[in-house]
Amino acid sequence: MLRLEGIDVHYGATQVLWSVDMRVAEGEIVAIMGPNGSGKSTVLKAAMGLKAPSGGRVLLDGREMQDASATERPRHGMAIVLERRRLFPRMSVHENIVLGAYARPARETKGSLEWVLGLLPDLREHLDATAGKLSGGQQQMVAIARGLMARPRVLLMDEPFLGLSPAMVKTVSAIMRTINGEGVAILFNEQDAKLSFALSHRGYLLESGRVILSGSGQEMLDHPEVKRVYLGVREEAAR
Amino acid sequence: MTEILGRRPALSFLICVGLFLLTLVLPLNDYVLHILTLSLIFAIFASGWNLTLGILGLKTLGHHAFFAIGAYLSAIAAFYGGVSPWLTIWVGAVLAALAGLLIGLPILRIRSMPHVAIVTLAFAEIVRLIFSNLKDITRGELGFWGIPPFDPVSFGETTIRFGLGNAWGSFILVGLFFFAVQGGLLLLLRSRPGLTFAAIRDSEAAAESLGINFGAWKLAAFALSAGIVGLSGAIYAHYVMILTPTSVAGPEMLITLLAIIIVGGAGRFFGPLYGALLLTGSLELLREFGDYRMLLYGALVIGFVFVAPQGIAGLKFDRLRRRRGHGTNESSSSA
Amino acid sequence: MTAPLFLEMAINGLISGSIYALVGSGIALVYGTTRVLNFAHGELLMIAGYLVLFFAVTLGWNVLLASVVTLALVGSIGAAIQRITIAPLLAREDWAFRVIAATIGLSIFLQSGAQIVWGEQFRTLPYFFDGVVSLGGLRMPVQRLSILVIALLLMGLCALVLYRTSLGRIVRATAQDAEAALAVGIPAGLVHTSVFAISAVLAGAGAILLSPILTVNPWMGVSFLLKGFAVVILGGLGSFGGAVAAGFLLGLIEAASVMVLPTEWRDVVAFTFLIAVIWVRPNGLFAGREA
Amino acid sequence: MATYTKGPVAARRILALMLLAGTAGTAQAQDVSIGVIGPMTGPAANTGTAHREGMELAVKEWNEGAGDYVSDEPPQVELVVEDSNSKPEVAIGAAQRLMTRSDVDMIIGDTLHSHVTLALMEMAPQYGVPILSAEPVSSAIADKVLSDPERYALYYKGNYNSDGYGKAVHGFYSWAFENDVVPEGDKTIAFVVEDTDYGIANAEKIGELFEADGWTVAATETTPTGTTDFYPQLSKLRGLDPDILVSVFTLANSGISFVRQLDEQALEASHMAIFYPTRPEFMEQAPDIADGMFWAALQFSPEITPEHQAFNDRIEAEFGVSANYSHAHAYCTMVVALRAIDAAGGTDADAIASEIGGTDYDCLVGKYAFGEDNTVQSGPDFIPVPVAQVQGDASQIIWPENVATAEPQ
Repeated sequence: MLRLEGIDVHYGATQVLWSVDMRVAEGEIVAIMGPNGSGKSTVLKAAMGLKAPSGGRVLLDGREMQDASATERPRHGMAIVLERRRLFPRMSVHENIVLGAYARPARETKGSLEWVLGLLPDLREHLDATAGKLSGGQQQMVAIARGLMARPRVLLMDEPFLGLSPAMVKTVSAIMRTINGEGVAILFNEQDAKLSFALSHRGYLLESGRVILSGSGQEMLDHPEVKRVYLGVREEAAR
Repeated sequence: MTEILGRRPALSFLICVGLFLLTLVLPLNDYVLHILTLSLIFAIFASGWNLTLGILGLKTLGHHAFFAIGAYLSAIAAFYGGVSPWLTIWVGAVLAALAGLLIGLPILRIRSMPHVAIVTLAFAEIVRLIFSNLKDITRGELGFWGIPPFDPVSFGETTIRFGLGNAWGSFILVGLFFFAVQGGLLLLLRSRPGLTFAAIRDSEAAAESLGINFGAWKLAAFALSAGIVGLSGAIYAHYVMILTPTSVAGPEMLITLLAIIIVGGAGRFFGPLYGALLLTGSLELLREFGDYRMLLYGALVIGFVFVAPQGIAGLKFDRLRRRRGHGTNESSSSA
Repeated sequence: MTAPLFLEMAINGLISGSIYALVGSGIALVYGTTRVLNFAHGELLMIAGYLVLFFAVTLGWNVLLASVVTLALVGSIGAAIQRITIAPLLAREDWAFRVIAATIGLSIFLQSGAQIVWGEQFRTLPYFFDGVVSLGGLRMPVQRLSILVIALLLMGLCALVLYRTSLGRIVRATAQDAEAALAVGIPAGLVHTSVFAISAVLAGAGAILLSPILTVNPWMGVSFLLKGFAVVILGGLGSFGGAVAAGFLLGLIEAASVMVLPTEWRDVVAFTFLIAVIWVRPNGLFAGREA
Repeated sequence: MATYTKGPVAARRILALMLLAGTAGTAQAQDVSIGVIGPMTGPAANTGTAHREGMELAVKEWNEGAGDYVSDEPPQVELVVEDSNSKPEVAIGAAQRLMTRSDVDMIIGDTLHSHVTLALMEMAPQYGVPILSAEPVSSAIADKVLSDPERYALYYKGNYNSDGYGKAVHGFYSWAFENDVVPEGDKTIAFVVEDTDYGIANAEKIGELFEADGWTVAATETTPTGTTDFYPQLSKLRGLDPDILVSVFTLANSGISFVRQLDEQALEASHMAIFYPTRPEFMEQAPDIADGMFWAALQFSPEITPEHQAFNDRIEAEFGVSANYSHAHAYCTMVVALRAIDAAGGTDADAIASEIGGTDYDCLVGKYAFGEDNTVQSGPDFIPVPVAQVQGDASQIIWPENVATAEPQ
């Protein structure tokens, strides 16, 4: 349902994405994997409209999104969880979450909040806490909750595991599966190949702003190139 | 650096000198010379301010304080100390530079643009009020009169006199000061320190990684800029021969100079000259409009900010670059 | 100094402080959300002063009605200034300085425009409230006390809007993280414009409260702008509460200065205090408590 | 090349324009041309406009045969008005323009400001043109003339020195103490004055005269021009409890606010207001709060002087505004200049200057005669500086006794 076709992005005179094609089908979890600076985050920002592409199209259910600004896209069923959570630090958790429903009609807010707290029950006890004072993992949950409040059909997640403890990574992965179980498609990015492709139905490998490989999660993990460069390097580094 | 100086700055400089010499043989009346002299004094002021504002990228709004310090302290030294203005103007300039160090220290530590703008503005207000309140010395708003003009200079038979009413001598003298300051700045900007300034403006992080000591450089540049502005104030004092705190350190001085820099081109080496000539000159022509003068002034500043943010000095330059297909990546960060 | 005189001095300080707080908190609100320093903020005071004069004196309306209409108009003028002169610059490079230059130009433009339209007649509004409160040795007209009370009420109301309404929520969200606000669908343009309107209303309220005791003239905004800026820096850039607190503090310092020194040193004391604070605490007196 | 020649080309164009402007001469249809420099724009433009109107009326009457001529063949006069914007350097530019473009024979200026006049008077020896200033009062100007009489031989000051008020205030209070109009108390005096040479010079002069009588100056508070909130100052003064309080402002609004706040604060001092009650707006807004207040100097009062009423009618017919003191003073200054030029029988600067010096002429506000310091003299025989009191809704002169229109209340 979400399609990126031939996306080019420039920062000033420098081109960072070169004709990127991607798609996310109904109910899918899709990973974008790639090294630092390969343009993963830019893909998500371009999809959300936070960064205007210099070429190509973003389609949601076949409808062109170019004319819809970032603030309108949540109305069409898209939401994003930004890198490093980006909560409103001096507001309460409750305020943060409710702001996620800004693009939706006010009468839905209550129902959405119940739905989100049902998915993330741990947040209930922190609703009055100041968002900036929570731990990184708790903040990530708030950020996800905020994204879900827009009742998205596709949720974009920018580096959802960045800076989390291994235990927290597990928790967040589990949450992502739960959300997906509710029918929300997810497009996320992550540097760790194993983590990326184990969690996702399908994945893309991005290098220097170009998609160089795509396939199902398992296919990607088994691909010799991924094994040699990404898994191999990681294993050596781990040793 | 080309972006600041334009290409072949030395040639531009020589053309300006040539034009100046040309005006000397024209039959100009005292009034036109008075206007040109004021323009050149403001052009020196603007060049000094431009050093921090445009070239160093520090958005200060209080340089009229240094103008007032240079003007008043040189005038006080000459009036009470009986010292020749040829010497006291340097006292004024050095003291203005010291004041620059004083106010430069806290604002360079902070760097955030609103802080720099507001703190320097407040500093200028303090300076204005102090000169206004020390009535025993400055006579306050009544005006500090009796400031001696520059001592006359004799070449054999001919004696050149300066100060108001001696339009020719004053114009030549201010012209010489202007070209000395511009020439000095030109040499400085093309030398190592000049390149450092540009580096600071273009990328603080990059310059830092090259091991350039920021604080000291910025402070030095700031003091130099304050000193040049102080010098222009001192020259002004011995030309006009009367000072009031409002006329040298009031808000209108800030606005006049800001307009000169914006219209001329902030950060462009020749910007101040163009701006000073155009604004001082055209506003004299617009005198007939009386009340509408300041209205046009405001509109002019807004217009230039929108239409030609690089000022007159940047006009052709940009167009040419665009034609060659280069992207624009000038100007610095904004905090 | 006798106790009533001391108290009177404190009240005088709080009264001028309340106006600094009104002006400063508006500037802080705009800076906090949009990172814009509006040098034409003082002219909003001036325009409000002339509008209220026009409605209340020229047309002879009831003061309350005149004030409400004035505030509505000034709010719209503030919004229009943001839309027309500031918003188009935000997308450009080096915008922060360009906004300063453009708003300085606008400020001159409005001042001389006002001078052409209304002349340089210095005018004053009649008192809204009669009577003098006399307590022991202390004498204070009701009109002046009302400035303090109404200013406090207005700032309280503004805080209520900021912290208890959905408009306030999106304003604070934009102030705390503009991109995240955009990502949840909060339209930044709307927020910026409404913040300008609110700050214009605060400045306008200051002008209305002052107009019976200060002259309305084309240049009246200049000194308040400088004081407003000082208050914003003292309070910690962009902090609404900090600006309010710093406004009252500055008013008290000035009143104390007049008691001890001749009047002409008052502003020297105020601005020297500002620079001294910047030397010691670059982030202001109440740093870390933004909108 | 094209990248940098733009600027010099632009500069050359401006230069050409300026040359054009500089040489475009004005056709001289008149015999004599007088330049006027005053604050036509800026905060003092109201007063500058009054000056212009007063002078235009004088010139109009002169050219239309209604003037008070000296010779049988008075010259036709052209008036050129330039703006000083209340700034010395602007006024100097204006003077140079008047000399080089309009080729004027005489300059009247500055019409209002002492600090502008201090700069402008330098133009007299520089260009050999007679200069007569109108309303400025600062004694510093006269001191400057006395310091080098030869250099400033062409300069005359068309108003009395700032000690004129000082002498009047001091003289009035000496009389008032003797006649028990005002109690002397413990001899302390305080000032609230605007931060101009006008306010400060007056405070200094009055302070000096009282100190010589054994008084103490308790405080001198100077406030920026246009100030209308005097609470901090008044609170302080209430603590100091002076016997006499002198206030000097040029703007009526400052005065109205001051008087009103004084009333609210209920200070016990005897209040003497200087200059601002002259403004018509003051009496319109202040009567009930100002009742009983003393003030100096009631020099223009259409209500009680028929001659002033007649002048007021002429101004009203010509410009549609009521006349104030500035109209009258400017009118008289211009008449003094016109008569001097007429008497000189030509445009020779020295002749005009010596005729100004020899002026002995009764005009609306008193008799114009210049002293050794080239300054108009004040006092009962020249321009009187009377003290008035607000009584009911009008002001009455109460001192000196020979011109008093009412008893003090």
